[in-house]
Amino acid sequence: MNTSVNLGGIKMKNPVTTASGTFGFGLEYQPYVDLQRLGAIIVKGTTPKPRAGNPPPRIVETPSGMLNAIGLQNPGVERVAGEIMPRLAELGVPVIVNIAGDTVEDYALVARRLDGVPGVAGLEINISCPNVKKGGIQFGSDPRTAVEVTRAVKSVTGLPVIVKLSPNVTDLVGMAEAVAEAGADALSMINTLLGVVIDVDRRRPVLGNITGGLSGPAVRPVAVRAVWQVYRAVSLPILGMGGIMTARDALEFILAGATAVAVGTANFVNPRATVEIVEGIETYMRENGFSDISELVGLAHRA
Amino acid sequence: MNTSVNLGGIKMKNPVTTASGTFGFGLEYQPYVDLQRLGAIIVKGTTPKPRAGNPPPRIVETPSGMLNAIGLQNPGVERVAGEIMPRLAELGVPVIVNIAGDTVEDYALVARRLDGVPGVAGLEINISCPNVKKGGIQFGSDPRTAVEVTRAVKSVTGLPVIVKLSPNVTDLVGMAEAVAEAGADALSMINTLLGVVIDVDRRRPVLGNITGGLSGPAVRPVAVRAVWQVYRAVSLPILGMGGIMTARDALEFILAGATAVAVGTANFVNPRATVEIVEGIETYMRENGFSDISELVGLAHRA
Amino acid sequence: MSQLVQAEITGHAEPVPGVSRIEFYAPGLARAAGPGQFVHVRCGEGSDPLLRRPISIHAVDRQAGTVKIMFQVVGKGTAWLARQKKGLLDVMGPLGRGFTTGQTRRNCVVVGGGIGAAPLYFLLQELAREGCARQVKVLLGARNAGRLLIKEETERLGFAVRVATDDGSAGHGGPVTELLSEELQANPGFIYACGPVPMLRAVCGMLESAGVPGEVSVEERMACGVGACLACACRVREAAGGENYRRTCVDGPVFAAEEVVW
Amino acid sequence: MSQLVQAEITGHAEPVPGVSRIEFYAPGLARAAGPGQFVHVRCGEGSDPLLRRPISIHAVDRQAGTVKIMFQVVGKGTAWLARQKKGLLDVMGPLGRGFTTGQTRRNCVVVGGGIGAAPLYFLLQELAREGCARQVKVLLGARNAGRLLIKEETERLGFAVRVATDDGSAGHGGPVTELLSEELQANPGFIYACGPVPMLRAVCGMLESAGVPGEVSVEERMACGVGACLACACRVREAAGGENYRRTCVDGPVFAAEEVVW
Ligand SMILES: Cc1cc2nc3c(=O)[nH]c(=O)nc-3n(C[C@H](O)[C@H](O)[C@H](O)COP(=O)(O)OP(=O)(O)OC[C@H]3O[C@@H](n4cnc5c(N)ncnc54)[C@H](O)[C@@H]3O)c2cc1C
Ligand SMILES: Cc1cc2nc3c(=O)[nH]c(=O)nc-3n(C[C@H](O)[C@H](O)[C@H](O)COP(=O)(O)OP(=O)(O)OC[C@H]3O[C@@H](n4cnc5c(N)ncnc54)[C@H](O)[C@@H]3O)c2cc1C
Ligand SMILES: Cc1cc2nc3c(=O)[nH]c(=O)nc-3n(C[C@H](O)[C@H](O)[C@H](O)COP(=O)(O)O)c2cc1C
Ligand SMILES: Cc1cc2nc3c(=O)[nH]c(=O)nc-3n(C[C@H](O)[C@H](O)[C@H](O)COP(=O)(O)O)c2cc1C
Ligand code: FES
Ligand code: FES
Repeated sequence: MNTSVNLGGIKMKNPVTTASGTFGFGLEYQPYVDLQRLGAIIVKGTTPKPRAGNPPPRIVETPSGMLNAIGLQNPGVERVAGEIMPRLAELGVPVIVNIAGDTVEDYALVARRLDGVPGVAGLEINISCPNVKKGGIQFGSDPRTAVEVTRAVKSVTGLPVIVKLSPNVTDLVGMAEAVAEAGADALSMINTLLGVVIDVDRRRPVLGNITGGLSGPAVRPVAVRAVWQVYRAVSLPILGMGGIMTARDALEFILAGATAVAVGTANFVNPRATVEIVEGIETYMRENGFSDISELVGLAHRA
Repeated sequence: MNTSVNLGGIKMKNPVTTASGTFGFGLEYQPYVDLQRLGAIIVKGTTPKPRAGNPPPRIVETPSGMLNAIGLQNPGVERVAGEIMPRLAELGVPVIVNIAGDTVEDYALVARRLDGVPGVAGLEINISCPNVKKGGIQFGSDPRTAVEVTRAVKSVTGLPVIVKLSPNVTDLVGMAEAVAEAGADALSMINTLLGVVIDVDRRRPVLGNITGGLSGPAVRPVAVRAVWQVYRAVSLPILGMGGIMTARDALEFILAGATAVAVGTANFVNPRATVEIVEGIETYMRENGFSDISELVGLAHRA
Repeated sequence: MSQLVQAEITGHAEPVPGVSRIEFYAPGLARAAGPGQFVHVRCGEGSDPLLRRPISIHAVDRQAGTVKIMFQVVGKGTAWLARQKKGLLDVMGPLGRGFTTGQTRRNCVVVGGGIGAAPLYFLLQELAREGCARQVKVLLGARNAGRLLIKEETERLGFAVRVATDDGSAGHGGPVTELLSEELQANPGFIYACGPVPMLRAVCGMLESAGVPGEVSVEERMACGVGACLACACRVREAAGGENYRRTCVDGPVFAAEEVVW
Repeated sequence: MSQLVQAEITGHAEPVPGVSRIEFYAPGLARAAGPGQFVHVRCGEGSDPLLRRPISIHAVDRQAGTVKIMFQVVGKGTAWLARQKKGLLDVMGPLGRGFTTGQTRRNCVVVGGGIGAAPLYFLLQELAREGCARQVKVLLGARNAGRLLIKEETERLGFAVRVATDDGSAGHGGPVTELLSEELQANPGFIYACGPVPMLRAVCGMLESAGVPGEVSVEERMACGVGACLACACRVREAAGGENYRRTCVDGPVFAAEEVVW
């Protein structure tokens, strides 16, 4: 049985990775999961300089989901490249670094610094973080800047580049086509949906940042729809995510057209979710007579 | 204690109404609710001609939500105006008719036919139904056509016109500003989010229509965010909806800036939801020392 | 008229593994209910699962004021329901159009497949009350002998029961439709059927060929259960010609066999 | 090291209305746990509620292999938890940095307000084990006499307990911080505190004025509980100067009193 996939040049032994920002730098989850069972690890969004992040409260639970407004707290690319990657590289699992910034130059700077760092197998460009005022959101909703960022990153790195799309747009397919044209090697979707929760007793928004990003099972139908639509229009491999809790959820994305899947919020609920999903996909393939995972990718369009 | 509100010219004795498509023509819920307790009743989307709707399955449950793809099944404006409105008018509750169509002319035609029909207190223009192939979605995501529809309807009716916005857009505020400029008397938000669910056993989308609209508590944070943002930018009254199950949920919308709220999916779970929300808002006002509901509208921006 | 009640659970059983039977106290509902109607049950307190689940009324005891439902655990809603052994159940009902009984339908065959037997027992209670147990043939199908439902109770009501199992472990070895085939030879006046879609499709086909009228209870995903949301569309042939969608929750769940477009 | 276990519930009590105490069997967890650490508990099977709930370890019995938690029902997660009287509990732990005990901290005062008493009982178990019950003063605050927690158990461990209630129905009438004020006159060596934010803020202010070191257990909304998501930011003063966010789940929940920026 073959479960290995090629995500735009990143070779994964199975299609399961972790969603950026939900799995730290991986090592936090070592007491619960054998990290070597993962297809890849995507680490927290990294910016040129360290960032302190947003004032708390940073999260609030919502029906079958949660809002987060972490605000891209991270130690900066220097420490990621110099201190964290050497430890992660030892695992022998492909590491994909999620990169973010306030300007096109920021993205290019982080990408350049990570080029050639041992263990880094690819970059995921977060043009869609809804929690950073100056940055993300504009890049993520305007195809022109998305194209600019993609080009800038591609021009300074030899690594495979995945562009992560925001669902908070009118024309997701148009955005996908634009960044594909600009040279992206793969697309990942979805980032979080913009949301607000009001505390009815205090009569104020709960989050320090007011708005936050909605993730978890609540958004899964929206995420599967994104994969479904983009798969029909764009030939790049897709990394699907958004509310995946179980192997069956992951299979929804794969059948809709995702080559690989990322597990995010589920890690908080079940720290073993990633590995259980790897195993569940294998069981499904065995029970349903599939010998290669590639047979399943996009099958719901054809079956 | 005053709970009455004025929604762009529609006088409601309290801020609670029903979301279009979830309460039929109202009479279906008579065994469970005293319809006269409602601030208004918004009925099913109405088109020029009768429509058969989409093939089943038309709904699928999702985590804390549901997808629907009813496909605007309705008896057509003639029967609504001629047979249904006379029965509804007897209730003495303001009825708002939700109108839809495939072309700008369709909207104008339905609006004109309903002008002067006894009992009709206002129109809600559905420019955002995600389940009708030719219609809705384009109007709802392109400000120019949204403006055109709004103008066309306004020019043929003396009734207050509420324009219902889609959350499936990049720039909701821009859309709100555009239709406000075009003469809308109020804005309602949100319609459903576009989603897909795949049946992993059959390896096919569950819905006959493939895509459907996500509603229910899952979308509430997205809906509250929409109200929050539009309230800051546009001075029109807002009818808020999306996942309201309880009075506390309704108050989130009011505190975020909604003048009135609509209850949709909650009716399916608790057919008495609307009336319980009316009562719960009154209790909240009493316990927290508010004597007029207008003090609460948008309070989370100021408190 | 349909009611929304918080009904106390008064009994709980697991007649076969994976199938639960719950009895609850709801005298108004018991009085109003007819065979083939259903209740719409809230399954859980939070918002996952969210929607109510439609479950047919399995039996009523109007004297005691109790109602029984019998259901198979297939997903999270029914799994939750099966765990409720006491306390209150949030129930709406009776809902829908049930089976029509009466003088002209006494010489009939009642066919149930699997959990489809659930609503038929209430029908048989009524038929027994109308005093025609002797004229009615009851055919019950199941995967195997261990999964047969309502056989003993039905016999206790005075009906003759014929059984079919897929594996032949009880009665006829094969689908229950093969028994119906035989019974159709005897020119019955009416057929009542409930069961999985392939079985109902086959039954409707057989009735059409044989020219025998009947009623079938169909299932469709529901939201409101009261005719308001148009979720539960069932495609039917209109008497006036042409096809149309009808609402399973108020125009069904029981339809005339010749109406349903499979 | 932290573990993920399906732990069998072995006991359940409601010491005061609206507060539950659950005991579960998790020998590895009991062995590894230190006072002030917490467990991260799944509350429900579906996705609503979704996230785990952090609850401090209230007591451990390493011999018996059992762990106790004690919590107030405030929302849907704790409401679900309070209903679990048997079966398995999905628990991660022990998590976080707890209280530091040892030689230099024996002449100490332990201050708890309301449900904040929960983790302090485990601390007191440890202090008793270290043999310094006689040197420690325990101050417990509550709304009224009927809502006092851990008083008897603490006395049974050999500690002297002073009580404050808001309504004066037991002990001192007024906030527990007034008792702390008095105790600070006696120049204690160290203060441990847990309770609502206003109390902790006041305690930290008093310690600063008095120049007495101490540790407080703080609460912040958590997602992962293991340091991965950065949700649980607590603003602290860095020793090197300046302020920064630290993760309550791994750098806390117990912080030095002088660190926390309120
Ligand atoms: C009128 C009517 C009467 C019924 N009577 C019975 C009965 O007496 N005994 C019994 O065991 N079952 C009966 N069913 C089927 C029963 O409603 C489903 O098995 C149940 O809803 C499954 O819920 P779940 O959460 O366990 O499964 P899930 O698959 O998790 O449910 C997901 C969603 O799909 C819907 N759904 C799933 N299966 C069905 C189905 N077969 N029909 C309609 N909706 C479905 C659920 O209601 C829910 O909204 C009846 C259905 C209808 C429409
Ligand atoms: C390290 C730590 C230890 C704790 N120990 C205890 C204890 O021993 N006993 C006890 O009664 N309570 C304790 N709490 C508080 C407890 O976690 C909350 O009361 C509980 O999460 C509320 O969940 P709910 O679903 O009932 O409430 P809801 O208000 O419905 O919860 C909604 C969300 O907010 C979070 N939340 C709500 N209140 C708090 C809070 N005070 N702190 C952190 N998150 C919160 C929930 O975890 C959940 O994600 C502790 C909190 C932390 C951080
Ligand atoms: C706490 C948290 C932090 C996140 N941080 C990032 C981030 O730094 N960069 C990024 O691209 N996405 C970030 N995301 C988005 C996730 O990677 C993912 O796209 C989203 O959560 C949907 O997946 P899920 O529903 O499985 O969580 C974050 C999500 C959460 C919940
Ligand atoms: C079954 C169903 C049918 C709907 N039909 C319509 C419709 O005809 N016209 C319309 O504008 N919105 C329609 N909607 C959208 C609702 O009016 C509402 O905007 C949405 O469901 C969000 O609110 P809720 O989460 O409270 O249901 C429909 C929603 C549902 C669930
Ligand atoms: S379920 Fe709503 S119309 Fe039938
Ligand atoms: S809860 Fe995730 S870092 Fe603390």
